[in-house]
Amino acid sequence: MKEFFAMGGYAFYVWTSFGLTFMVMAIIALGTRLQRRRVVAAVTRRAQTESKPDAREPFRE
Amino acid sequence: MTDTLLSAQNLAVFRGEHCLFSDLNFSIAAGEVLQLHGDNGSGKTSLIRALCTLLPIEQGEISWRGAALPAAREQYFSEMTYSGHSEAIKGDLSARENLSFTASLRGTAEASIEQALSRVGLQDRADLPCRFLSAGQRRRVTLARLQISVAVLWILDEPLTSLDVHGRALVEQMIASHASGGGAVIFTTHQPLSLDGCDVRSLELTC
Amino acid sequence: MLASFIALLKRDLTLAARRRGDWLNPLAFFVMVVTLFPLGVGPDGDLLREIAPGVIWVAALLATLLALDGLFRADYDDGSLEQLILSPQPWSVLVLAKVLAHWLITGLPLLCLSPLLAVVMQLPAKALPALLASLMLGTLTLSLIGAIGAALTVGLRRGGVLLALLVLPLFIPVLIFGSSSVIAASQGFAIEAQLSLLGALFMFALVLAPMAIAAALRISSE
Amino acid sequence: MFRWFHKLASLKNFYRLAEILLPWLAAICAILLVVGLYRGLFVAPTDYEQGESYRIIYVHVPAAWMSMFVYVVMAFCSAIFLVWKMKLADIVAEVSAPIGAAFTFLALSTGSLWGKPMWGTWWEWDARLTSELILLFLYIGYMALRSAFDNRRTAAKAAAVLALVGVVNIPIIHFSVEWWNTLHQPASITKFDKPSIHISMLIPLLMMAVGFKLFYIVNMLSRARSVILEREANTAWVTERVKENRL
Repeated sequence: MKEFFAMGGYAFYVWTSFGLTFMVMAIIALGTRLQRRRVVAAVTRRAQTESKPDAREPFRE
Repeated sequence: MTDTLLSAQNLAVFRGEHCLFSDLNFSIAAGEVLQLHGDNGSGKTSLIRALCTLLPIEQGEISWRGAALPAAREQYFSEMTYSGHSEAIKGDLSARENLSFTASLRGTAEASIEQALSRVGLQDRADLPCRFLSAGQRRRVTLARLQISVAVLWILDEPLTSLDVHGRALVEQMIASHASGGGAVIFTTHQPLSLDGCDVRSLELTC
Repeated sequence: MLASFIALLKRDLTLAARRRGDWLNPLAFFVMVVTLFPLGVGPDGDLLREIAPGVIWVAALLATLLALDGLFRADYDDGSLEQLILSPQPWSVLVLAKVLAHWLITGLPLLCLSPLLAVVMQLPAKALPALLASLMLGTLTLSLIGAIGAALTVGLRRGGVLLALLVLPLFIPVLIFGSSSVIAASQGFAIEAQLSLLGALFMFALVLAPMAIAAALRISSE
Repeated sequence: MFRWFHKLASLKNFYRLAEILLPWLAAICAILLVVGLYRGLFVAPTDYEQGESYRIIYVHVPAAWMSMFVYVVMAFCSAIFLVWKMKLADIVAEVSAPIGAAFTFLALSTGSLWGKPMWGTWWEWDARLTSELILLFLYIGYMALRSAFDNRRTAAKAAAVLALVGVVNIPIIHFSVEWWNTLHQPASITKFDKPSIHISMLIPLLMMAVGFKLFYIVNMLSRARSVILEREANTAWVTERVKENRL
């Protein structure tokens, strides 16, 4: 098993490449999820204040 | 009935997400003058720029002599002239050079430049670079430009800005003579304008 | 149509004649940038001769970029851009007049100055015709492509750096063929290939760029 | 067919359609990536010439393909947006740009990581890597232009024009860089050609490529839905969905 990880001496290059790739893809996926959570929260908050006209908080563009 | 020149059907224009006005219908025929009313921020300038196809419209349609814009743009531009807030005058060029440039661009008679300059009272400052002229005098250069234009439709945005009493009288007289000569004028202004002798329709802008 | 083309061209040239700074600054910049290299790299002739084509070409490219920012900005600020858009003549023809005026003001003087800089950079004399020919075609193409960036960023207050960011990648093919033609000439090889490719790029830009510039200006003046 | 094209364009329909598709696409994408990775790392034989380091192609090549694919998608959407004023096309282009830029960055970094053992330097002015670098500049230019305008509508149109100008220039840039590379580099072994692909090496590569495409589509659709929600916040169908809280 050990020599598998050695990757024939190129361990550093192979694993850094794969690691970097999946790290960047994780960052993209995380960004997508955070954006969705932020927008859903903003829209629901806005809808609630919509129903109570006096406490209407201006919708930030 | 005289042929309608410019007509707009259920026009709506937005500034960003904010609706300025919607379902606006009007048309203007030869010999008519249309004054746009509305307080600041009511979208008068946006409507003017939309009529010149400079601003995209959300809904509705504008047509020139029945042909929809912006397709019939070429024909429309050759028969209209627009004078906006910024005077579109080159500071380094003299009044005469500015006018002769507009004349060659819009194909108007060169000879009438001298008359136009004297009519607006700039004949003795015609060769001074415009950056040395006062705001009122620069506004008079735009009025001279209107004089030499062959356009049927004048679209003026606040034509009275920075003009003195004589200037205001000159504008009133120019609009009246243009309308009676078979032209049409759309303009916005805050100060009241006494236009005797021609029917002035006014249009209130609300969203 | 031709009358208004010439009228606009004449107007821009008279304006440039009255406002020296607009076209002298890029020229001074061009000369200064080239003279920096011997100071930075050392006066050794062989090395300078080696890098001369690249240095002159990059400096010409940067000087054109510097001059592009003001191409439409003056007309945009004083409102005459709108009047030009509202003229009955086809708008992309007038845009071509503006770009040609810009080239006559900045591109041509660059061309005339480049032999002087070729001497400063010890470029062999036999490479001079190639330098002039490639700069001629090259600066025309650079003005056309750069005008697209200038039109896109004319409405922005600090559009200068963004303009560079937008158009520099598009300048790369012109730079590659231009400087390699001068390198080939200085080594005595034939340069027909590079010059014909530069010519093709110019034709390509001449046909497509005005449409993009016209659309971009209409968008920016909304 | 055209009616379908406009029906899809309505943001409400797109929102619902994406909502249905997303879970399936995400599942398939995950499976493909895992299986592709497994086969690429464990099953595929060692390459006689480059040894184990060739396995980096399983991330480098799909990323390079994606960087090009996403820009073409952006240019296509920009054309549709400019011609038919379809808001959806602009939203797709807007959300695709960061993902495309990320893939280009990945292609560059994995490319230089792959090149290091072969050439001994982190950066080699190889034609493909140089084109990727320039493509990254095009992405950065697109995103910078889009964020430079305060009026979102002008920003969308200006960015669309830039995307079209960019996509027309990509082949020219690639040709000139290729030409420049062969001119200055003596024709040594073409550094970047994939090793002669044996079938068992090819399958994982195709799996990873499709996996990357699905990854892009899933993230693009999800981000597009968020942007639609944000922009259509005060429309009837959004407030109705909020009440039933099935956003």
